[in-house]
Amino acid sequence: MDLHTFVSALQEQGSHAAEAAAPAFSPLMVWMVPLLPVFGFLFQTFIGRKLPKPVVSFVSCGVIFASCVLSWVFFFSVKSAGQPIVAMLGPWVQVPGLKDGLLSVIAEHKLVVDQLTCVMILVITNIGFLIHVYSISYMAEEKRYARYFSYLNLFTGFMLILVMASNVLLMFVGWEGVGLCSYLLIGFWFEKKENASAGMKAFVVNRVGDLAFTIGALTLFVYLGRTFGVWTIDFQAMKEVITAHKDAIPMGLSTFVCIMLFIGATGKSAQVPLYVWLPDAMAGPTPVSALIHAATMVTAGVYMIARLNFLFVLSPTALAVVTGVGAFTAIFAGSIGIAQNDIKKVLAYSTVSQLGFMFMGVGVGAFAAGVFHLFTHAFFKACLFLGSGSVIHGMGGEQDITKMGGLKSKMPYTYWTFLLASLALSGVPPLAGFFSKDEILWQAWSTTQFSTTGLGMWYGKIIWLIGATAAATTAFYMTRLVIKTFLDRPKWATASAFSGAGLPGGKDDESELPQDESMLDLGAIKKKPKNPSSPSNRPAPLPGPMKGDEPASADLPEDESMLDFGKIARKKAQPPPAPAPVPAASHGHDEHDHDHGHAHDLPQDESMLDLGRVRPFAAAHDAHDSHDAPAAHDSGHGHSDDSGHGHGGGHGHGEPHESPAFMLFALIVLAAGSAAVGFLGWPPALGGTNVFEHWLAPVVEAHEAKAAGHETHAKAEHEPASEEHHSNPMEYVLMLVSIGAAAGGIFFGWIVYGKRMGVPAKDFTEKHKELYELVRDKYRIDELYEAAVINPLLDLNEGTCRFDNEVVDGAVNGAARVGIIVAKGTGLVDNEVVDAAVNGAAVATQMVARKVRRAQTGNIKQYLTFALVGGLFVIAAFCLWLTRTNLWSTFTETFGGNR
Amino acid sequence: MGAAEIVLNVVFYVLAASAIAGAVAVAASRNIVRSAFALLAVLFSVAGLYAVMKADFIAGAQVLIYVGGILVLIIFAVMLTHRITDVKLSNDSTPGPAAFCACLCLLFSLLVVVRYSTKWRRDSDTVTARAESFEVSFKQYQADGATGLAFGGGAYEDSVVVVATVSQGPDPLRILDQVQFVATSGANRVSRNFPVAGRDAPYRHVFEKLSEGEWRWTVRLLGRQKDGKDEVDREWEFPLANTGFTVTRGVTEPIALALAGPYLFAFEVVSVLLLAALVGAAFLARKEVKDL
Amino acid sequence: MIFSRHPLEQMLILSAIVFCCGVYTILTRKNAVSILMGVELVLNAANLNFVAFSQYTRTGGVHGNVFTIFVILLAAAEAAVALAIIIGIYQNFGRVDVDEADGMKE
Amino acid sequence: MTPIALASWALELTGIPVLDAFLSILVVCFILINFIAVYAGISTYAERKIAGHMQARVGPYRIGPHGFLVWIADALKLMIKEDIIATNTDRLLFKLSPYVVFAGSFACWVALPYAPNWSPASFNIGILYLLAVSSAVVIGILMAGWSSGSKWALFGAMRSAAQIVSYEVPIGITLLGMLLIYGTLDMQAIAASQAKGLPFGVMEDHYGGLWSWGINRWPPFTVIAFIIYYIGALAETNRTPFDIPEAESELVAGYHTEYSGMRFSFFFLSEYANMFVVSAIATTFFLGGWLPPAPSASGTLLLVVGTVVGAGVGYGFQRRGFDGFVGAMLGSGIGALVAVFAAQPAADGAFTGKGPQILEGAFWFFSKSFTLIFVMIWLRWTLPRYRVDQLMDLCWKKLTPLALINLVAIGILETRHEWWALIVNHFKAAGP
Repeated sequence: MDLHTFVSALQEQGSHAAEAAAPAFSPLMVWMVPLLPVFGFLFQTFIGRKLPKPVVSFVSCGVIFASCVLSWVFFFSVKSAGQPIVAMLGPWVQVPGLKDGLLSVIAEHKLVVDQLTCVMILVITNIGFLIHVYSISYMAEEKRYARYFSYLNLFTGFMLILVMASNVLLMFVGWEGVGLCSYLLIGFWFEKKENASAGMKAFVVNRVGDLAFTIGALTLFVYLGRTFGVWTIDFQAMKEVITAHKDAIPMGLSTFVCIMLFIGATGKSAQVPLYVWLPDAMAGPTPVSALIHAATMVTAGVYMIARLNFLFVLSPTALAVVTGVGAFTAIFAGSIGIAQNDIKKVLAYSTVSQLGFMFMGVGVGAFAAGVFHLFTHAFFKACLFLGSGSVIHGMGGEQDITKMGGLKSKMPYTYWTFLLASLALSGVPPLAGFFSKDEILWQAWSTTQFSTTGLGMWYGKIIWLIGATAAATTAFYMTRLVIKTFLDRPKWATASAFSGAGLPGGKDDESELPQDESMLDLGAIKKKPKNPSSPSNRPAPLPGPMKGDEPASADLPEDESMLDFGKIARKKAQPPPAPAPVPAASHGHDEHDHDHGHAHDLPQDESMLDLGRVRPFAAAHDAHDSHDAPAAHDSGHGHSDDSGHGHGGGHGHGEPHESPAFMLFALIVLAAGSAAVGFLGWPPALGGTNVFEHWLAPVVEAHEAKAAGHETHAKAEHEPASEEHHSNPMEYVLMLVSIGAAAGGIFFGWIVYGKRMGVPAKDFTEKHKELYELVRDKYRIDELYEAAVINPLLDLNEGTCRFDNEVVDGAVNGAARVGIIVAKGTGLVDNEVVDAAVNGAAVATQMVARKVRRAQTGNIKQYLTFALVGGLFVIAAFCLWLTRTNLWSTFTETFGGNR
Repeated sequence: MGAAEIVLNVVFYVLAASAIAGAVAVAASRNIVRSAFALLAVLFSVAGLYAVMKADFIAGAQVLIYVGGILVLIIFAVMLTHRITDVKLSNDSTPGPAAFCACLCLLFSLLVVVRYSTKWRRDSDTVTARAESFEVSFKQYQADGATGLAFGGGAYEDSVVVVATVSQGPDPLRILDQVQFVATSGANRVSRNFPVAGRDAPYRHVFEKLSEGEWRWTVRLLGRQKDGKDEVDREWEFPLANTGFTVTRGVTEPIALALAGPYLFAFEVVSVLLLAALVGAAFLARKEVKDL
Repeated sequence: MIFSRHPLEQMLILSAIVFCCGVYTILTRKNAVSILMGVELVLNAANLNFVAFSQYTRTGGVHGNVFTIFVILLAAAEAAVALAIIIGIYQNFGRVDVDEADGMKE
Repeated sequence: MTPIALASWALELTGIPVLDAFLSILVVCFILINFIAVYAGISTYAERKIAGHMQARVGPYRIGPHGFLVWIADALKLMIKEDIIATNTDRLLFKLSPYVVFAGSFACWVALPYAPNWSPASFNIGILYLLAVSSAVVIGILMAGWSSGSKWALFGAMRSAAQIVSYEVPIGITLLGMLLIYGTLDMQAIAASQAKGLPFGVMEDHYGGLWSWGINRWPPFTVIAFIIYYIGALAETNRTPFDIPEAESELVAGYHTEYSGMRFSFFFLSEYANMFVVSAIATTFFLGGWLPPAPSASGTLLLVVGTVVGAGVGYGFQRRGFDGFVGAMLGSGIGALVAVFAAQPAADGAFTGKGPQILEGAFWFFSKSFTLIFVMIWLRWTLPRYRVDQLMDLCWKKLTPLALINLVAIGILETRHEWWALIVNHFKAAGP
């Protein structure tokens, strides 16, 4: 098949795909949604760095806003048409000859925007836009401003590609892309070793998950190709094949593939076996945690399972595994969340547990409920993270809730939005959390999914029980968090604790300094001579007051390019001021001087403390978790590795203050969203029509419903045709129980921390010392992994290395010795027999040569003449032979005969 | 002969003259630099001859490699091997009469061989086709009308001469009115009608300006057939098997296909040889070659 | 018009003449570079023959032309090596006279 | 309908077909030579004016408005000047060499694609003919250098010959790379094939305007090819950084020291003629020959608007460190980007080069070539001169290897379908 037919078959196939779907939009318009953030990224990385901050922020937010507008447009078009939008650019991987000689297009540059994708892209772009706006002011002081926004844009771009991809390969591109961006953003302040290692940890753990994902996807691809002859990884095509041959696919294979894909999802969405990276991911800036580790990336696993629902439906055992892991994660993470003192760690564990809920929802077959919880969770968890960011911003980098308290009066807006979001999270009825969580619990209870498997009917009931307790624990630790941060008596006044220059990359704050630090702390030192030239001190366009001493960046190198290290070296030449006796004063000043948190820049005493924290054998394996440092050391101050930086406020001023307008705007919108969005999923039991479930029906419902329900759905917009569980009494009971769980959790939390000022908590920790230690140190999972996985690997390679030296080398040397002996033997034979024959031949040739040599006259002209004459004779002979003419007869004919 | 042929002939003779003049100058000129630049004239005229023979790629290659490469090398060699001072460079030779006579007789023998051994003017072989009572004998010639064009062979220029005779056996029923020769190559089709001539009178026609490609011949006899009283117009068409010819323009594509096809191995070997020559020449011509 | 023979024949005659000039140069010249020029003439004559036969008798296919291409390539290689040797001789013998460079004599 | 055919159809001078054929060829060549002469004159004037303005002086101002007629004055001066032939020269070769040099560069002019399928003589071995004929210039230079008898002229000739011959290698290889993409030697076909297709071979049947030009076909590699070709072209015409032969300090005036008057003007003429030929080949291969920068009229409008807006914005933000030129570049870039997608021509709207579009095609071809010539002139007054060894080192150690890598890269990219087939067949399962 030559090139031309090959290309024409390709084009004609491409055109078929385009006509099938309603060509409402030109493919490039749809591709603009994911590509605009990527262009934003390119702009930032290449041009943005040299531009002033307002331009950078305008471009990056503008790009996301454009994507947001486009996604709203697509949402309305999909809503009205009911048909998914297909944007096909052209074939991507085409393989000739796979299918009986014909050209089979494995993967295409194709984006599909159906109902599920609409939900996701709306979440990503809207919440993304709000977080971009939020981080404008949050990162205002950041030196590498453009780099941050470029990574954020790139992340949004990849996330959009992930959700809009029409085939597994393109989704995997997005999958890996978001993993990359999360690595980049977690390790954003890479000067501190912990952040860099946290980033690496996140990436490695994700890769483990992705390995499983790839294995699953590839086995599915090869199996479908081999047995049904359909070589494709396009979701729609796979769905048709699988639903068509539902019973032909053996249970073993579908279970294996689903479990592999689920492991991939656990890696990405931080479920029990592979969740360890999410708490450490808090090392990144807070808006990043909000966007990536709360709203979008971590939900990729849930989206994938929702997208591949036709596959998961095949194997109830796999769904059972998914539900089990989800439930266990929910309760497990929830329990850890209770004992955490760092505000972001609490939220991180709460995210893990809520993801557990989503997996539970998806596991029991209620894909719509799982996605709905994802949808609502994105709103209030993002609001919580941004709230915590604004708290940290206000408190000048302080993240330890035991050091906060009484911020209600200081930061009213943040308080009210934080409270609203935490109530939504804990599942208080009118707010969003209640509807989504309750729906999942009800589906778990009433599911008939596992009746066929060995587990029987009660499995669903157990899952519901675990879910309810998890909901209660969620309510409890959220209340604990709210009380300790906002309502408790202000602890920050006494400790004059929080550090000043919370510049990103700033040094470890005073938090691990001994308690009796004098008032003359770093924060007190105010004005540092402004360096007129440095661009970063140009009046920040944002209203946020640029109070406090200009961050050490003033005398930092102008361009924020990677060249900083070089300049640092020169800078070190400048002798640090003489170590003043009183550590506070000069220590304070000098501390400002150093930049990029190089420990060795610090005065002696500070670095001393670092060593203490670094574990003796920390270097080799990947990022150990700093807070699993020996318990004695971090005595109760819950040191977190990004304390001391992580907020852009940079004000060393004593009083925590309300955050600037941009942050509040994002907080308020998200809080309002988390309140209002719940009504989308108003359950039929309470008389509403579950709009969200209907909306996802075409994508998610099992195929037969889809075929039948699709038309009816399009026609009868709201008439509840297929309501099977209309007002089943048990549903009301469960609803009451879940409200009770939420209320109980809040009440219990209020009793322990509000009314009795955390006293019962203290004596509980005294009484069960080691239990508290265990929970606070996250059941020492990291040490478990280290002991169970990393160290054995190290020992293994030592073992193989030793084996190699002794055994293998031994064998080789032995063989060599045998070879030498054999060689000696053959050498003897060779000398006597062979040489004799050769010498004889040489003598013979010499005699002949002596005779012939005389012909060699050395005169080139003679040689040429001889050659020419010889040549002529040869040609003549050849001609005669060729024509076999009789010489004599031609001679007579030419000269005698007629001319 | 059209204007184009005449121009081509004039150009051929001019180039031939310059080639021979150059060759003689190279052989006989006293000043070696003069003979070098005479070689320039020879090379250019040979390139021109290739162009006349419609071998355009070879003409280009010839100029590019010979003039651009080899001649520049020769001139450099000439300049490097003669002390710059004397412009008039001796180019002494051993002008013995023996060499001259040898070459003359060589030339003579070559001319004899050319004149007698090759019969270029082979007549075209004929193809006869029979159908019902008709018999067509068919011949095709090159543009000059004398040299036979082998069936399936290539035409020199883009025009071909056809000579055919149509004879009819004793058959009262069919009367022949017209004879038509049709040449088809893919989409384009060229045809020529002849009124019926005498029994063995030849039909002769020159087809001009044929486009590139493979051409096939078919003969169509138009006539009337009598069945019963009335006469019905009939048409007999029979394609002449394994006849036809090819018209090609330029020689680049055939060479490329040959180089990439049967001659691929040779092509690679030549590239290796060129590399060896390059390295060898550089090594030999380096400055301190004292110990050679 | 003058010979009015088949164009192929005209080409053959022309190449024969150039061939003989080349041979004559080779035989009579003492200067190595002139010999090289003679060789170039001979090669060109041969090429002319190849192309003439290939173009005018189309039944043979394109072997003649391809062979010419190879001859041109090899002529380039040969010229390079020959001139390198000549320069070598010049540096050793001071002159490029062929008769004197008979060091290889027995 | 090449001009020669046109001319022979129109001219029935002598009635004898043979003479008519020759005469028509003669007429076309006569027109072309005059065009070259005028062009060369004007370009000398342009060079002196540009050089002047670049060095903040005015350049020739006296003859004609703004000194526009100075080149006629120069030509007349050269004609009237006494024609000295030194005694020690080899008279025949001395007289012959300017004509050989001029013949070399004039022959190239015949094959350039001035307008859509309109060039004085279109060959189907276009670029091979151009490379071949331009090597005749080397012989002419050697002849001139040798025959003028003086040591300086000889050294100048040998140096410039060595330079031209060695720079033909990188040029040859880069053009070979581009030929892999176009697949044809015919210059007209090459220019025409740059109308469709986007970079990286995406969407071949999309009118891409300037995005489907040669230079954008495989962005990293074709751009490098263009740069290498341009540097090689500078060396080929002995200009600017590589004008050692005319290096006044060392070799007086290189191979044409002994020449004066009309003969010298021939060398001067052929230098400028060569400049145009070389930049014309560059435009045909890399900048889309006679193709307009935007697929259709509205596209060109978008491009222009983009440039103006870009320039305006750049100028507007002057204070913030933006700069008009950068703005214009960005604007035109975005304009071109949008033009490609937004301004797809109707089925018959694309630029086919029939009827009046021939003039438009010629306009685009000449404007691109003159821009490249402007850059050559611009370079002349900015870059210092290369030493001979640096020159050779640049050619053999830097340009040629880079060009080879480029060639291999383009080769692999162009055969990407085969690579895909190779890889996947490896995994090909038995399958039903």
